[in-house]
Amino acid sequence: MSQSYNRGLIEDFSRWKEFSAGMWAWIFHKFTGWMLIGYLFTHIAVLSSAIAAADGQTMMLAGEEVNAYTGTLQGLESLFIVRVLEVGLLAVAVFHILNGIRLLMVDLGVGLTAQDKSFYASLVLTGIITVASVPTFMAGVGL
Amino acid sequence: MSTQQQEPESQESPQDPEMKGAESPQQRRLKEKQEGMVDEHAEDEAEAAGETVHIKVFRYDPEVADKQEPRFDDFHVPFEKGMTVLDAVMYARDEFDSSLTFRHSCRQAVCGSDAFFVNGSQMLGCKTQLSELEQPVRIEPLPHQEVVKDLVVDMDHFYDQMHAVEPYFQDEDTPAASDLEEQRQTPENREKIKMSSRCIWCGACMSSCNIAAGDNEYLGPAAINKAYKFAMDDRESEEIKEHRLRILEQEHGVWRCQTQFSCTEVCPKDIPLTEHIQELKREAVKKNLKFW
Amino acid sequence: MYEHDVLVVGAGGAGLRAAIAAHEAGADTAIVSKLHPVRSHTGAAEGGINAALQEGDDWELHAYDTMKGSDYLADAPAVETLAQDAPEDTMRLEHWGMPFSREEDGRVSQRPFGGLSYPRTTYAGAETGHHLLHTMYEQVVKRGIQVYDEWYVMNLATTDEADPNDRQCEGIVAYDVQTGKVEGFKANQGVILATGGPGQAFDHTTNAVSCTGDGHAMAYRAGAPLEDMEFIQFHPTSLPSTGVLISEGVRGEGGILYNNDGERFMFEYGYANNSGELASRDVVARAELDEVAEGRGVEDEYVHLDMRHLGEDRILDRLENILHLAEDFEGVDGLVEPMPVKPGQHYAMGGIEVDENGQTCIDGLYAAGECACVSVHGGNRLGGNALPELIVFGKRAGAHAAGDDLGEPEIRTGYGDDVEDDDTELPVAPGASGLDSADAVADGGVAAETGALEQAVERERARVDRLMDKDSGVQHAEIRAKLQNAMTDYVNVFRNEEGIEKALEIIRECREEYQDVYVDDPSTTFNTDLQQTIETRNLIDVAETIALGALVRNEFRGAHWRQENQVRDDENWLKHTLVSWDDGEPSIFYRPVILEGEEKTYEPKVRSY
Amino acid sequence: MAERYSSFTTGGTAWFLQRVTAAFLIVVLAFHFFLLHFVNHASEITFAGTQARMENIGYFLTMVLFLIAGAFHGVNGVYNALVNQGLSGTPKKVVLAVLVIAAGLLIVQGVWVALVMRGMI
Repeated sequence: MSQSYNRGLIEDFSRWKEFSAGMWAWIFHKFTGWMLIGYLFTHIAVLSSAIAAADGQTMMLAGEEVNAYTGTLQGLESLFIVRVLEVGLLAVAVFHILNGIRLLMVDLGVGLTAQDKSFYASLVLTGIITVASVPTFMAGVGL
Repeated sequence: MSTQQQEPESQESPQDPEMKGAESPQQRRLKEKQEGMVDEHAEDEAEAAGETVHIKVFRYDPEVADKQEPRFDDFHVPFEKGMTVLDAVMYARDEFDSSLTFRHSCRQAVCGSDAFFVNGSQMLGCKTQLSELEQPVRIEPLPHQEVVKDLVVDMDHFYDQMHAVEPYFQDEDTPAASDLEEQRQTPENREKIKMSSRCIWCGACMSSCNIAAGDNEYLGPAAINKAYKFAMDDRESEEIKEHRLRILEQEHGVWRCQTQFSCTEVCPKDIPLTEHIQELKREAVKKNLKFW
Repeated sequence: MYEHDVLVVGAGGAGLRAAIAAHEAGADTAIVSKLHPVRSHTGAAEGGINAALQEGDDWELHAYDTMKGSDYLADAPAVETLAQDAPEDTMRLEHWGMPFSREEDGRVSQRPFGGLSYPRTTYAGAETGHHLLHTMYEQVVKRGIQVYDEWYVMNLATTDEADPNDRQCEGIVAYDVQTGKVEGFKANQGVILATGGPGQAFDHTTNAVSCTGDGHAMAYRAGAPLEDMEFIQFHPTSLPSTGVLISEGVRGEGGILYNNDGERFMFEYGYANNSGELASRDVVARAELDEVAEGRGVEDEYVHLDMRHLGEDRILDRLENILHLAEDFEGVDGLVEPMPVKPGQHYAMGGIEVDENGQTCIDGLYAAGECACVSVHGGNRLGGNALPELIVFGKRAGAHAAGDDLGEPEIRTGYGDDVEDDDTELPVAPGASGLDSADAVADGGVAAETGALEQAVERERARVDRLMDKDSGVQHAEIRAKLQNAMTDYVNVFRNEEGIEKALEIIRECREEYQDVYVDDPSTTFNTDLQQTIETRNLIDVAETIALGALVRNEFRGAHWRQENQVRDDENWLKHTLVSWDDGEPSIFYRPVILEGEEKTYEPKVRSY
Repeated sequence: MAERYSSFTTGGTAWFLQRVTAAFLIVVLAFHFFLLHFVNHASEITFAGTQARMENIGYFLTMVLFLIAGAFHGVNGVYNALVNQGLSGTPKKVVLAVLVIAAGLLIVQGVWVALVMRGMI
């Protein structure tokens, strides 16, 4: 062949309007997965304050002296933004779990013809669970 | 990419009798039958209906100066009941621009030549009714394949992937005539491979697959489906089935499938591609578990 | 320049089978095709493969049925070869993995078909051709046979001795559609044409857009006669707008044909009082056209095929495919409304004259499949007999070209002492226009004695240059449409002398207009404009031979009906019509039909079912 | 075609493990969330409370397994996402190495923290 025209990968993303349910499910699953693995690293990092705490290190929290672990965690928890992020994390995790269940079903060959419906169901359920959890997550945070 | 618009071409039906030969086959046929009896009847009707379809067709030619930069051309094609996307581009080619290039042959969805990207989805031009599409109808070559010219894409990679799964019975080439006793196959087993055997190699699935777009080595839905047809056929022995699974369970085999279902959705032959790929994944795992 | 032992032109059923056979016989084989093999029109065949497989059936019965179906215009040695070889070749397909439909005991299913005395049609759903094509392509891939796909073969390179029987085919000249380069392909042992049918000579056809009779035209111009070209089968139920085939199965299940007045015309007007809709294809096709001519057609064009009364369950169970076809190609829902149908050109019984080994009168030139005429179909092809022809004669042509000894053929080819000349007065002189055989755009003759291939390549390159350089004139689409209309108007199901002569005149006009043809698309990349322009020239040649055959054969036999003489005339017409190009001045001659088989003679009987 | 065979990997095993860990993670993640946001509110977590939970050997082992499964599932997911995008050749090997090391470090760090919480270090 003399020449040809390669339209490149960009077209893939410029066509998002044409994506179907399965494609969105894949994108959301991947996106939430990236966030969860990112969070896992952060989480372990935060929990590592336990090492300091075991060494007897302390810090000041709300005028009291507490150990490093308790202080770090409770300090973070007292921040409004952290609470909001936690709700976000819940949403991300719940979607990843629900869609993950959907994917496991697909892997087992169950309900393949309803794959789009189950994706929508995952989205709706994620929304409901997230909203329902807000009071618990926001409880006691100083605004 | 540029989407330079061209002036809409004339959509008038040629009135000059000498131009008769250049009308759409359908319109012409209608007209012919009127001849001798009610000569003007058909024309009146066509005019009364007066409907045209607006199509926007992707144009590119590496050699022609004003087509080197890809663009869309607009055509207004007289609409007839039952008209398909392929009919429309054929009309545009025969009437307006003979350089409009696309593959087509059987016009009945078995040769698989004319898979296009129509209004954002892969479909066969010949089996897509214009009446079901929103206008203007945007017709592009299949995404994720290099464009040779206009709607023609390079299919070589697709064929390479199809060939990569060893798509043929592995038995002896030519048993002697006396050994040609037929192999038995249950109707159930035949039914199991029925859908997979309907593939017409149009490439719509591969083009719709996000993973195949990113990972050039991925075998792709069509090739895996082809392998499924053989792997599930009881006429081949267990050893050959294992050999097939070994081809499929490479890193760029079945595992790359992310169950997005886009292949299953666009397949013009309604082959449950995702289901077949998933079944092969389970078969491969089962085979590996045996050795644990 | 490419070089192989055996070159197969066309990659449908016959071409793939020939390539496999030649490869197995040890020849370095290559396939050159204008389409990728899986795009070939064999894939559209629905029915099945006739083969006497079962106990109780016999190849002799198959041969008898075929002779009878052909209206005694088939050559017995060819028919017997077909019937004898079909079972083994069908079983070989089964061993290659073809997914035949199966019985409960796991054996290949066989079903009854029109004109058969035993249910001997093996099938794979309603997609037998699709599976046949793909199974054989798989075997070609397995054997690593070289395929030059999307190479359009423009002409043959043949030496130019005065007598075609002395000529030798050295190779082919092909055009790479993707790049536009013209190259020679040398064939050390033989060229096998397997280019399929010439359906595009007609306006309304079930054939693919690529069925342009390229092989017919190339062999014809090289000197091999075309045989029985007037015998064209018209299928009674094709969709009016596209020509897509609606299987005979609909009528088999009980579908009914109605005219515009809602009358069941097959009975109402006595076209077939016994079998009604299930009368043979030619009878039903003629009845439909009669209705339209009498003013009882729907929209003065077609009739209705109604299957609604069969009930949704039965339709979905057995005719689901038909619902999709009507919906996809005609926008009609067969469950709620009747489907429009009309006769469409379906199959050409005639073709390039070959013997049982697939060889033409030109040394090294073979033909197989629909483009060839062995002849096994004679005046009318039986359903289910096209696919076995592909595999049986495709294999024989391939094996013979590669040097296998298949024995002396009984069928003779080319002009010889066993032929009879025709003296029909023609309305216009057929053949080359602006007779200059060196003229590349006009009518290419054959090349000189030596270096035929090099010369042919030069000539074709000049032809391409000339078509490309010209920048005004007539476009092929216009000529093609005019030709197709003339054929459908005058050489269709109903034929009379006046009409056929009119057609010949229009074909002549097309030839003259073709002198002024030009290609608008200046590109060398995938220039389908150029390819179709060259195809149109082939269509003109083929259409002319069809019209010539139809003009001279003044009788009603098989699919060929003549107003002037509506009976089968065994006295005068138990002979094949042959048209040869003779360097641009076509001549017509006849060769007697061979009715003597191995052990018996097939005496012509009345063809009634 | 032949070169394809040379690249045999344990793609099937990884795929299978991804599913097994997924099933495990669904259960444990739900438990974890429930325990630390609904039973014990995150804002009330103290070092002492954590130590008390970690005293339970079952809980401790579950958490370690949870970490290992999560790390594998996450890192394998990331790797797959990159391969799906066409990552190949040397960059692919580098990415794989980086991911394996990162996951290793994460697990080592996590187990160390868990042991500290349990008071074993």
